Amino acid sequence: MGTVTESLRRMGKLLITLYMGNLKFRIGFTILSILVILGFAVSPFSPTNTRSWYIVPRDRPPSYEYPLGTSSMGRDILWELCASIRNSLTIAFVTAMIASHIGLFLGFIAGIRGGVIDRILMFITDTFIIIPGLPLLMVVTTVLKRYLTIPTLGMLISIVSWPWPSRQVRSMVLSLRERTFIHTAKLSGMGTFRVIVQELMPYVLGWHLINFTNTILFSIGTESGLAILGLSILDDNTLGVMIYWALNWGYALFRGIWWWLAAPVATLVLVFISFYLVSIGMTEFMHPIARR
Amino acid sequence: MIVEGLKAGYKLQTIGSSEEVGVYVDAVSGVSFTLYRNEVFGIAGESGCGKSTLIKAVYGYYEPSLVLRGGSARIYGAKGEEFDTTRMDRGLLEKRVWWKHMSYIPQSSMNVLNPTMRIRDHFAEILRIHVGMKKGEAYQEARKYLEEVGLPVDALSAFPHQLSGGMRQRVVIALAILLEPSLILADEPSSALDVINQKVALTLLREKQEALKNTLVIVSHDMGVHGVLTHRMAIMYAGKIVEIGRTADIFWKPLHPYTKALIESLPRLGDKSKRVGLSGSPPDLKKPPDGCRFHPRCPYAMLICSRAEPSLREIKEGHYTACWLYSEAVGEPR
Amino acid sequence: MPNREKPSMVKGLKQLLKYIATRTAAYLATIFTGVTLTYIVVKAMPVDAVENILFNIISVTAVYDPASIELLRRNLYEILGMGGSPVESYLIFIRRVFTFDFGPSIIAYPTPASEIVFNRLPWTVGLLLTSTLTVWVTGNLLGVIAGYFRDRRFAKVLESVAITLYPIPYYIMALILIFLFAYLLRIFPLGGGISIIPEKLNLEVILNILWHSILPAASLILPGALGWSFLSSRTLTMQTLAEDYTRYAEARGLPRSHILKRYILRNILLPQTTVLALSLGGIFGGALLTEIVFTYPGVGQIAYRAIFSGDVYTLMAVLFLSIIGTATGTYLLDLLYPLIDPRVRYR
Amino acid sequence: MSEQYMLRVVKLSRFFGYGFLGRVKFPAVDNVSFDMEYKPKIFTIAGESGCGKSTLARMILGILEPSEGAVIYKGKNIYALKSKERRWFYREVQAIFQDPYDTFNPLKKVDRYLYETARNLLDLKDAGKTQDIVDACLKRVGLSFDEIKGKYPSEFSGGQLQRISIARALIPEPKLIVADEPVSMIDASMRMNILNMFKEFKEAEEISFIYITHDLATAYYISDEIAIMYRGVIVEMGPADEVLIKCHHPYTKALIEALPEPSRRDDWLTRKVKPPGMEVKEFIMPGCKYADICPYREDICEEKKPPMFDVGNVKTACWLYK
Repeated sequence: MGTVTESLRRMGKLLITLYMGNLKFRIGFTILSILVILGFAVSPFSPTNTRSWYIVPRDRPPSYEYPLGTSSMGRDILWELCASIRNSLTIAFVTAMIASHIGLFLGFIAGIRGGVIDRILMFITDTFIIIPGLPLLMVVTTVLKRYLTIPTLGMLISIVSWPWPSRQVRSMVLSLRERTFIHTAKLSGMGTFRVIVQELMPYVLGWHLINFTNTILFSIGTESGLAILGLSILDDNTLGVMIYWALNWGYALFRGIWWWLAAPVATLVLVFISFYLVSIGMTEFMHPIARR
Repeated sequence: MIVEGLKAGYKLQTIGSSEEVGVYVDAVSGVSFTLYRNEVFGIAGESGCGKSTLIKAVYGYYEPSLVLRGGSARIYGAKGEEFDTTRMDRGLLEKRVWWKHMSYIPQSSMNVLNPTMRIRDHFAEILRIHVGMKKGEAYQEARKYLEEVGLPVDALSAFPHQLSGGMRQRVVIALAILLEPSLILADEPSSALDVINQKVALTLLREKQEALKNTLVIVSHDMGVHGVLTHRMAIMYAGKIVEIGRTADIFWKPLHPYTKALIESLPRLGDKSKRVGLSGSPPDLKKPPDGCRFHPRCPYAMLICSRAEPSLREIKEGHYTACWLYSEAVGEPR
Repeated sequence: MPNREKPSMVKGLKQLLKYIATRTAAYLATIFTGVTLTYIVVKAMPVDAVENILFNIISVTAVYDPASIELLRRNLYEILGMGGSPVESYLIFIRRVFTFDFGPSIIAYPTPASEIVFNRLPWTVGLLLTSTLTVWVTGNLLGVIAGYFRDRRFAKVLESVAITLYPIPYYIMALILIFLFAYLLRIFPLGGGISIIPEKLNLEVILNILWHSILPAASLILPGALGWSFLSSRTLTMQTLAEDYTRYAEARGLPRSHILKRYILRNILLPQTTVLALSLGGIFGGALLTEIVFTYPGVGQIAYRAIFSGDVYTLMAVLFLSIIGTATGTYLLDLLYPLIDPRVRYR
Repeated sequence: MSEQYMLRVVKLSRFFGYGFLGRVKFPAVDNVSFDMEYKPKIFTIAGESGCGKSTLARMILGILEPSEGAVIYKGKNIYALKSKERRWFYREVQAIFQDPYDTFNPLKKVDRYLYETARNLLDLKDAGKTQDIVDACLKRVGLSFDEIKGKYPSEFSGGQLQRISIARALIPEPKLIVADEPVSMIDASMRMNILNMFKEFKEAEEISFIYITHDLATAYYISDEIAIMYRGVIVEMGPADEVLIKCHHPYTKALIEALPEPSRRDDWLTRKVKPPGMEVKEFIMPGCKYADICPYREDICEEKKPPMFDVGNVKTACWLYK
């Protein structure tokens, strides 16, 4: 258990160092924090049910009463947006929890065992990377349309999200495996398990965090993509679903109700950029390119 | 070539911990020496003593973190043209001095060839760019030089990865002598090679120097290499030259305590007598010690050594050392 | 001492053939594995896929006739590899996939699903090819320049732009472009492949098609050329600059333009090709969505309509076409490697 | 004593794959055998880079599994050890590695490895006693526990780290230490101090050493016996004086002649040597792997692998001595 608290403390320290030392991380993390607050701390105070129709007057442009306007479905866009942020982030978090850990596990196995197991695993991983994930998800979600909920959607997206983390962890483990200190640890009488946890993990954890962030990014992108196809949880709020209704039901642009579309699109852009900034901030910290 | 009071060092940049940003590493601290035509000059010293930095500074190849702090390095071309590499800007050096008058053999030179370019094109680009030679003619010239360094003609159309390490090393030597410069700076030209390939490369360098009658500077941490190859040599310690002289004198009559330790710790075949090395480690060049930089490790250290810095003085003809042991000034701090 | 392992013409050819053979084997294996993995994923779904699809179809279309429902059901079992023993159903599944026999589509009954998809394929391929090529060429060039002059102002501006554009998915970019250029500025059409259905191809029609393709292409090109392609090329350039061979080239007094061309661009081409190969799947998926946003008449449109009607036949056709498409793209790039980098040639 | 030898290396080979899917296999270590008696000595394995000496060392340490052959330590095949016996093996056999900066995990404190070694291999539970042992071992290499306590590897110089590495290896009181190029990254002025330690430990504490090196001068200085490797095979083996001074095998001769020795300056500059060619090809040659370069080459050399011939106390794999 000591190692768990130790690695948690290390992660906390890492976050602080990163926040202080890396501008990209600081910008990304700040935007992200605001989004998280909107999604999780503010959205529970919504005065209206963001999933019902025709609760407020329709098609109102942004005003004092409705800061982001209202939609043709009669929803207050501000509160719908907050709920959407929460749901989109939750779906992505589920994906990241599943996919990045599958990736971690498979990457470790491939990297440590090597040989035939490595080759088979890597062939499957590469195949998953080559074949486009969206069409596969289209088939699966079409079949499962009736059963889509926040956790199941998160799980489904992880079907196509694990290969990148797995590849990353494997190459990391492969290069670490040949480092001298691994031999020193073995010669100090440490067992394989302890070598993995105490010698390899500290190195891999940083990358795992980056993989986790990237998977969140990927998952939000995939969810909103599926939503545009009508393959997300259409009776709930997510950022993608907002776009879906605005485009397909409201014809928001043809009818000039631009604020209905602008709010989720702008939020998505912020989400993507902030997660990406966090991710490259961490990468730059972990792996500084030699400055000339 | 004359080097006077050359000072250069590294300004640390933002990598890793931010505490060290802007700290200056005093890698080369006021180094002066003179080189003559038709000689092989060695620069010896241990890792981190500044010998590679010295070579880069003399050559004028400054990476962004490397800064010049003073001094000059004048080189003279075959017809007596004078260039001061510390006063010329990069573009001018590239056009007028580099490779025409002075060439450079970098460290780990087995891996310095472009992996996606054939060997002959490495020759051709230099000849085309520096001399304006036509491609076909340049290939002919390349063939001639490859034969001179003992490589088969096949190697011309090979890519670097198809040659062995020793062969690539010889290609780099051939490139260095291509424009018959009056000065060749070789930075650890053989440290990555096995003894046999090392011997091939070093004798080759020496032969070419004899043929061109120019000046060859060999930087190496291996005293053995200096012992068999160089005419004169300098010993560097912590950014300063502590001794200069004829190689034979340095080996058989060393003056500076550091040189003595280096020579004494050199193991020799057929001699099993006990050899003792130095204790301690070289100083941190971010904050070098006062006085003589060797005094914390010196077995003969005196009071003055920690207070004042000894200057390089001629003790015997052509044999200089920077040590208070050989000074009348001992006991009277300046 | 002479390097007697010198690659003669014959030997080089033999090695090249061997290389092509292994790559081809890997290519076929990838498609086969991809198809098999899909089979496993569909099969592993915890619900009865066929009943769910039937439910979807019936709820959208107006098929009430029990006989045709029964026919649909039987067909679906085969398409999804559900009927019979696992081995048997797998074999039927594979046969169906490799003969492109996905049954009749529902959105345009009774036209075979594969035919519908094939008809729209040129639109998608055309859009993908032009945009990917543009992305790769401009991304590489800009990346090399920005990497080499990394301390200049324009390089830093480019980097900030790239960091902003890179994470944005293609279809979000499409929405932004539509909003700016079609809605706000009203320069480009809001969507569609062409304004009028053409009788035959003439210059006017072609120009019309191009006019309608500008925004869809731009939404693929911008996040690519100024995003992933640019960023990875820039990173690779900075790594190549730190390589011993580049520094040695500088020390030889070779001019900057020469070093950029022969030392940097040449050496980043191979890793950049790998990056491209790994990005193909993502670009393809993005293109499908972009087409929907622009109502561009490509495969994406078909997929959208198929989803709406629960047309799994057509979706399966889209899926396997995209598997084969991206695998082929990767395969072709693999075959290019030896032309780009001599180290691959003799491996 | 039931076994005559402490360590027996029996027909050890290791193949590495080369090319796509590892189809071309070349032997990095090719059928190597030697024995070490119980009497403490320093046995050197010398050769140029890529001759397989490090691969051999790793196989002896049980880190890398051999493709063929066996390593027998005190009568036990070390690749058939159970986990408990493995601890015993590491109590008996320890190692020092080439790169002192990578010997300890840069993210962890160095004292940790000393503690781990004491705790795991000596079954020590008592913290105070563990520290005493660690401190005692550090004292033997001229350091003390207070000097290294709580510090990270980056806070030490290469020479210091290498001494800590030696101290760690000494903790379980091993009978054999495998030192893989222990001084090649250490400055020349401090190199001899470390090698002197090996000599001292051999004499005072009866520890045997396997010293892996490319540097024949230091090998001569400390070793009792030496084996010269070329392209995966031992070409000459015997007492260090005889091998390095008399030089029977043409390859040993070439190595010694190429050694930059200031006292033989003129000789060194005029004598020519022939450099070896492309490595992989020579590894898979059927006959003597040195035949291509050898000045004494005969037809038999290319066709048949030479066995080890006895020449006095020395064994050499060269047809000249049949």
